[in-house]
Amino acid sequence: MSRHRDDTGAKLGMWLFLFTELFLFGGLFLLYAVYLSRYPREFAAAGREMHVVFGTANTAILITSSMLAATAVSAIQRDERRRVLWSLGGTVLCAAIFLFNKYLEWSAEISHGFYPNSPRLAAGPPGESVFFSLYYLTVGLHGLHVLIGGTLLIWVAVRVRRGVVHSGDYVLLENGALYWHLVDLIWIFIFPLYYLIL
Amino acid sequence: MTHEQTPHILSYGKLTLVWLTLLALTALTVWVAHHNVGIGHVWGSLAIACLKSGLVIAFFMHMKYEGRLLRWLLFTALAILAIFIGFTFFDVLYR
Amino acid sequence: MDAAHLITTTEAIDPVFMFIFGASLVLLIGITVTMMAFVVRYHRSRAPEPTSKVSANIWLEIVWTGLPTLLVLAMFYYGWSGYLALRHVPKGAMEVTATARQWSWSFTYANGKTSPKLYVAVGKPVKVELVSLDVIHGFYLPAFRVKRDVVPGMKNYAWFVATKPGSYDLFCSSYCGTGHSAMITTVEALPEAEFDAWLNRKTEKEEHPGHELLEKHGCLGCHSLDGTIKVGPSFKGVWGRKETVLTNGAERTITADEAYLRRSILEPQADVVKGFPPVMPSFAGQIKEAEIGQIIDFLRSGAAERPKPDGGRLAKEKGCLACHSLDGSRGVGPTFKRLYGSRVQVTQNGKPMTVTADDAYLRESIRMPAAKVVQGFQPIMPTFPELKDDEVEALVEFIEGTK
Amino acid sequence: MSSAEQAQPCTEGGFWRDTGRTGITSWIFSTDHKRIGLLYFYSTFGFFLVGVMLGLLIRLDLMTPASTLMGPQTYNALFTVHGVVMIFLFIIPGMPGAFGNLVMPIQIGARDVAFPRLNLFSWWLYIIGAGIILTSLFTGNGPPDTGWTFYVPFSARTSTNVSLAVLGVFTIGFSSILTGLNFITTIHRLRAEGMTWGRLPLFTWSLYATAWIQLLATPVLGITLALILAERLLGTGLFDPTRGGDPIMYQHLFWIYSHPAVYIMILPGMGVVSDIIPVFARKPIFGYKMIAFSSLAIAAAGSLVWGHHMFTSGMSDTAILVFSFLTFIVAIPSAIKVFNWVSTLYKGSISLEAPMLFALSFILLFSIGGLTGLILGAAATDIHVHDTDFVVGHFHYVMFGGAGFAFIAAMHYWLPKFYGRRYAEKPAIVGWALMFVGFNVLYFSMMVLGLKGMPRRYYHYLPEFAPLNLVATIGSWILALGLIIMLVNLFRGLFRGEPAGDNPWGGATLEWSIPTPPATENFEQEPVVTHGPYDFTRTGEP
Ligand code: HEA
Ligand code: HEA
Ligand code: HEC
Ligand code: CUA
Ligand SMILES: [Cu+2]
Repeated sequence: MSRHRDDTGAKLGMWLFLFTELFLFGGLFLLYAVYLSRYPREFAAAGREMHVVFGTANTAILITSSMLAATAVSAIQRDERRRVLWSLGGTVLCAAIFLFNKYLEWSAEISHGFYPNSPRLAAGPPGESVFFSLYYLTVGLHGLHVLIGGTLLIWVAVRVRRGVVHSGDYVLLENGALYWHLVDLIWIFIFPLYYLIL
Repeated sequence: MTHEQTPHILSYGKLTLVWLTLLALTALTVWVAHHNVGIGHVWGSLAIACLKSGLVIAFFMHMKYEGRLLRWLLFTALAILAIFIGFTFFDVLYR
Repeated sequence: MDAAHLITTTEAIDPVFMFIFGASLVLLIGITVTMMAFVVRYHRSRAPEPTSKVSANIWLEIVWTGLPTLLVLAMFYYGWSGYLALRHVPKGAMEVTATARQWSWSFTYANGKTSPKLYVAVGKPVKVELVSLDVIHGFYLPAFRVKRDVVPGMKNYAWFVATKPGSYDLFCSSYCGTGHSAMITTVEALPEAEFDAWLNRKTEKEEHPGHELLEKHGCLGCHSLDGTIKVGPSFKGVWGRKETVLTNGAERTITADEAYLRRSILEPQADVVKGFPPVMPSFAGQIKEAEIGQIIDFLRSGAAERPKPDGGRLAKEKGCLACHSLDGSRGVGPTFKRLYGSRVQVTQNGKPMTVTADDAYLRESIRMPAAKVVQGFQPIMPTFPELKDDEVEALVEFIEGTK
Repeated sequence: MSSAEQAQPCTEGGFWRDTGRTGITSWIFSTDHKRIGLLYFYSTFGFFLVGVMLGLLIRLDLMTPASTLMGPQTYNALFTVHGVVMIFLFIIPGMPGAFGNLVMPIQIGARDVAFPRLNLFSWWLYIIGAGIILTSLFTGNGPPDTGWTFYVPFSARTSTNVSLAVLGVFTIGFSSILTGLNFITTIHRLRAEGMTWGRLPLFTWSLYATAWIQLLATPVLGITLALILAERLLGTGLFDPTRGGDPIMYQHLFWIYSHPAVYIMILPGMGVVSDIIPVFARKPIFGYKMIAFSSLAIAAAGSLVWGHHMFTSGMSDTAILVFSFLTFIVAIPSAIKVFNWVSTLYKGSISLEAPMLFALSFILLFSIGGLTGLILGAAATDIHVHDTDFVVGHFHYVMFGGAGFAFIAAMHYWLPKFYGRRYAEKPAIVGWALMFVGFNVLYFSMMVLGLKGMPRRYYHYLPEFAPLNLVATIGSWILALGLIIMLVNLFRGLFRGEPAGDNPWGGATLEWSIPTPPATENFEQEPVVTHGPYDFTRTGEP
C-alpha cells in the first residue's frame, strides 16, 4: 500500500526542528544577556578585541548565501534545474568562505592569547574571560551548523542533479534551504552581539 | 488531505531587493555601532537584527506566504524563548 | 522589630505549614471519600448500567476552577509573607561567618575566634554570613526551619534565634560530594553569660597549634586522627609511613617526610595515595608557610594519636542517647543516670541474676548487649562493632561520670 | 485446562507476522510504529527494572543509620544513577515512546506516524545514549556521583565519569526531541477523516501537549549539558565563580528544562487515566474539553515555574515571589483534572479490574504528591523541606505513584490488545494491593522524615531518624513483592493467557475497533470517524 506524500507535513516537521535549534542557541543567548548585564564594561572592552572586518564580511557572505538558497527554491519551482545547481553551488561556496574566514579569525585571536582558559584571560578581569568563552562556544556551535548545513545542501544538490528532486517534488530542497536560513538568522544576532558591542 | 495548492513562487527581483535591503541594514548597524558609543546602542543593534531576521523569515523562508498555523507556532515559540530569557532577569536584576 | 516582639523563624514558618497542610488534608479526604463512595455505590454489581450520560457542566467547572484559584492564592500569599520573615534580620543580631568547605564547617565570630560548632547566645538573634570555599553547600538548621545554600562567590545569609539552651543539629543540605552526609555539626545555644565567657576565652584547651589549624582548615573533615579512614588517609602514624602513591598515573613508594607532607598540602594531586580519590583541594595560598610548619610538627610529634575520644560526644553520635536518658527517665533502654556502681537485675541465658554495674559489666554491655539483658527491657540494643577499644573506655568513663 | 492450542502465543497474527519478516532485524530496523513502540517498551521497562534494583539498594543502605554495606562514594553513585536511569531512561521516554507509539497513531486513525524512519532513528538515539550512560558506569574514574541534577561547580570538578554520562543524556535528549517533533506533525497532519480536534482521545491530547514540551524545553537541556562538557573539557569557566561565572545560572538553565520535564512525565500518565476511567465506568468522560484544555494549560504554565527549585539558592527575592506565585497557578489545571475524573464515576457502572484499580490509585497518589507540591511551592515552607526527604517523598508520589502507576495501568490496559492474550485478574489485584500498601509505607515515611529534617542524598544519618527509615525500607520490600507478582502475572498472561478478543474492556476509541493484534497497516481502509472517543453506545465502529 503506498503512502501518499505529505509535503506540508514535512515542512511543518522542519519548522518544528528549527524551533529546537532556536532554543539550543537560546540557552547561550540567555547566558549572554545575563552576563552582559553583569559585566557591561568588560564586555565592551573584550568586544573591542574582535575583528569587525571579519564579522562584517562574514555577515555579508551569509546573507548572500541565504539569498542564493532562496533563489534555488524559486528556481526549482520554475523547473530551472541549471539555475538551481548554480545557486546551491554558490551557497555552498559561501559556506566554505565563511568557514575559511572563521579559521583565519580564530587563528589570529588564539595567537593573541584569547581562548578559553588562556593565561591572558585568566589574568584579566573575570567578565572578559566570560565573554570569550561565550564567544567561542556560540560561534563554534554556529560554525558546526554551517558545516552541517553545507553538507546537507551538497547532498540535496546531488539529488537535484540526479533528478530525484524536481519541480514536482522539491520539499527536500525547501527544507534544506530552511535549515540554511536558520543558520543565517542566528548569525544575524551573533554579529551585533559579539562584534559591535563597543 | 494533501490538496496541492499551487505554491507561491518568489520572483528573483524580489529576492534581490530583500538581499540588498539586508546588506544595507548590515552597513547601517556597523555604522551606528561606530558612531554611537554606549550600552544604549545594544538595543539599537538588536532592533536592526530583529528587522533583518524578520525579512529573512518573511521572504527567504516564505513565512509571509504560509498558512496561519505555522505563523502561530513560530510566534508561540519565540514568545516562550523570550519568556525563558525574560524571567531569568527576575533573578538577575534584583539580586 | 524589637526584641520583645521578635518572631522566631520557627514561628514564622510553622503556621504556614499547618495552613497548607490542613487545607490539603481536607481536600484530599474529600476527594478520596467521594471517589470511594462513587466506586461502592456505582459498582457494576449495584449499577449494571450507567444511569446518567451527562458529560459536562459549565457551572461545576467554573466552581472547581474558581475555588481552587482562591485557595492557592491564599496559600501563596501566606507562604510569601512567612518567607519575608526569614529575610528580615532583626536589628542588633550577632554576626557570624560560616565557612563551608568539602566537608566541614568553620564559624568565625566578630572577635576573630573560630570554632567547628556554631555557638550562640540564647535569645539573641544571629545573622550567619555564608561563605563557601569550593562547591555549593547548604546551611540547614531543621530546628529553626532555616536553610540557605552556601554558594561560592555569592553573599548569602540566614538568621535565626535560639529560644532555649541546647544543642541543635546543623546539616549540610546541598549535595557536595563524598563527605556530604558527614558534613554535620551542631548549634550550641548557651545562656548569654556562658556564651560571652566562651567567646572571650582564649583557647579552649591546651592544644597544639597544629591541631587547631587542622580543625580550622577543615582537614579533619577528611582525615581522622584515630586511624579511621574517612575520605582521605588517617593522620594517625602518618609520619614516616611508607605509602604507595600515584605520580602522574605511575605507582611508586615513598616515605612520608617533611617534603612529602608539604607537597601533599600544597599540590595534593602531585602524589595521590593509592586507593583514594584525587579530591583533595590544594591549600596553596590559603595556609601560611608558618602554619604548614606547625601542622607538620603536629603530625610528626605523633600527637595525632594522643587525643582521647570524648565519651559524651560518642554517646550522642553513636545514638546511645536516643535510647538511654541522662536524666533518670526511662527510655527504650535504662537511664545512664546513677547507673555506675548500682545493682542491676539482669537475665543471662534465661536465668535471672543481680550484678553490680562496674567497668567490666558496662564494657560487656556495650560490646555484647545480648549477653545480659536488664529485666523489664527488650533485648533490642544493637552492637556497635565499629567502636574501638579506647572509645568503649571513653563511653564507660562518660557513664561513670553521669551522676 | 491448558490445551496445547492455548499455550501458543497469540502473536501469530497481525503485525507480528504480517510482512513475513521475523528475527531481530525485523524489529530493530522496523519502521512500524507498533514494533518501535514495543522496542521502546522493552528497553524503557528494562531500565525501569534496573532503576528499581538501585532504589532497593539505596533503601538497604538507609535501613540503619551507619551502613556497612557500601562506602559513601558507592552510595552517591547509586542515587545518581538511580535518578538518571529513572528519569532519562525510563519515565521521560517511556510513556510517549512505548504507549504513544503503540497507540496514538491508531487512536487518530493513521497508518503510522508522520516520519516513520525518524521514529526508528529516535529509538536508536535512545539506545545509543543509554549505551553511553552504561559505559560511563564502568569506565574512567567510576560512575558519576553528582546527583541527577549535575549541579556545578561540583559536577565540573569531580573526577568521576560525568562527561560521558552527560554525553549520554544529551543524546537521549535528541531522541526525545525527535519523538516530540514526530508526534506533533502526526497529530496535525494524519488524523483520519472525521477525527476532529474535539474527537481526539484524551491520551492523544496529552501526548500533543507533552510533545510541545519535549520539543521546546529539551534543547535547553541539550545546551546546558553541552556547557558542562565545555566546562570540564575546555575550562570555559562560565559557571566558575572564580572566573566571573555564576553557578546559579546553571541552575536556571537546568530547571528551565527539568521542571517542564516533570510534566513530560506526568501528562501522558494523566492521558492514560483519562482514557481508562470512562471505559471502566461505561460513561463518557466528564468535562472532556476542560481536561484537554488543562493539558495544554499545564504544559504552558508549567514552563514558567522553574525557579521553585531554587528558593534557597540565593536567587533574588523578586524571583521567588514570581516563581512561587506561578507555581500555585499550575496547580489549578491539575485540580480541574482530578475533579473531572472523580465526577466521571458519578452514576456510572464501575468495574474494578486491574487497569481501573491502577488508574484510581493514580488519582489518590498523584493528589498526595501534588498537594505536597503545594507545600514545596510556598516560599516559607519550602525553605524548611527543600533538599530533604520530603522532596524525595513528593517526587516519588508524583513520578512513581503518578506516572509509574499510570504506566502500569497502561500495560494492563493496552498490552493485551497487542499480544492478543490477557493476564489473570486475581493475581493482578493482589499485586496491585501490595504495591499500593508498600508504596505508601515507603514514601509516606520518607515525607515525615523530611519534615523532621533529614536531608536527602545522605549516606548515613543521625540515629534519631532510624525508626522511620527502617519502616521505609520495609515498605520498599512490600512494594517489591507486589511489583514482582504483578509482572510475573502480566507477562505470563501475555504469552500464555486467555485470548483477549478485539475489545476486552468495551472501549470506544479507534484502537478497539480493529482486530487483535492489529495489522501492520492498522486499518484496512482509512476509517471515517463518526463519533467521539467516549461514546460507549457505539463501540466497535470507527
Ligand atoms: C511527575 C513529576 C512531577 C510532577 C507532576 C510535579 C508536580 C508539582 N511539583 Fe514537583 N518535583 C518533581 C516532580 C514532579 N512534580 C521532582 C522530580 C522534583 C525534585 C527534583 C530534584 O530536586 O531532584 C520536584 C520538586 C518540586 C519542587 C522543589 C522542591 C525543592 O527542591 O525544594 C517544588 C516546589 O515548588 C515542586 C512543586 C510541584 C507542584 C506545585 C506541582 C504541581 O504540578 C502539582 C499539582 C497537583 C495537585 C495540586 C494535586 C491534584 C489536585 C487536587 C487534589 C485538587 C485540589 C487542589 C487544589 C485546590 C490546589 N516540585
Ligand atoms: C520514576 C522515577 C523513580 C522511581 C520509579 C523510583 C523508585 C524508587 N526510588 Fe527513587 N529517585 C528518583 C526517581 C525514581 N525512584 C529520582 C529522580 C531520585 C533523585 C536522585 C538524586 O537525588 O539525584 C530518587 C532518589 C531516591 C532516594 C533518595 C536518595 C537520597 O536522597 O539519598 C531513595 C531513597 O530511598 C529512592 C528510593 C526508591 C525506591 C525504594 C524506589 C522503588 O520504586 C523501588 C521499589 C523496588 C522494587 C519495586 C523492586 C522490585 C523489583 C525487583 C526486585 C525486580 C524484579 C526483577 C525481575 C522481575 C526481573 N529514590
Ligand atoms: C576534601 C577532603 C580533604 C580535605 C579537606 C583535606 N584532605 Fe588531605 N587528603 C584527602 C584525600 C582524599 C587524600 C588521599 C589522596 C591524596 O593523597 O591526595 C589526602 C591526603 C593527605 C595527606 C597524605 C596522607 C598520607 O597518608 O600520605 C596529607 C598529609 C594531607 N592530606 C593533609 C591534609 C591537611 C593538612 C589538610 C587541611 C589543611 C587536608 N589534608 C584536608 C582529602 C582531604
Ligand atoms: Cu557540604 Cu553537602
Ligand atoms: Cu518543579
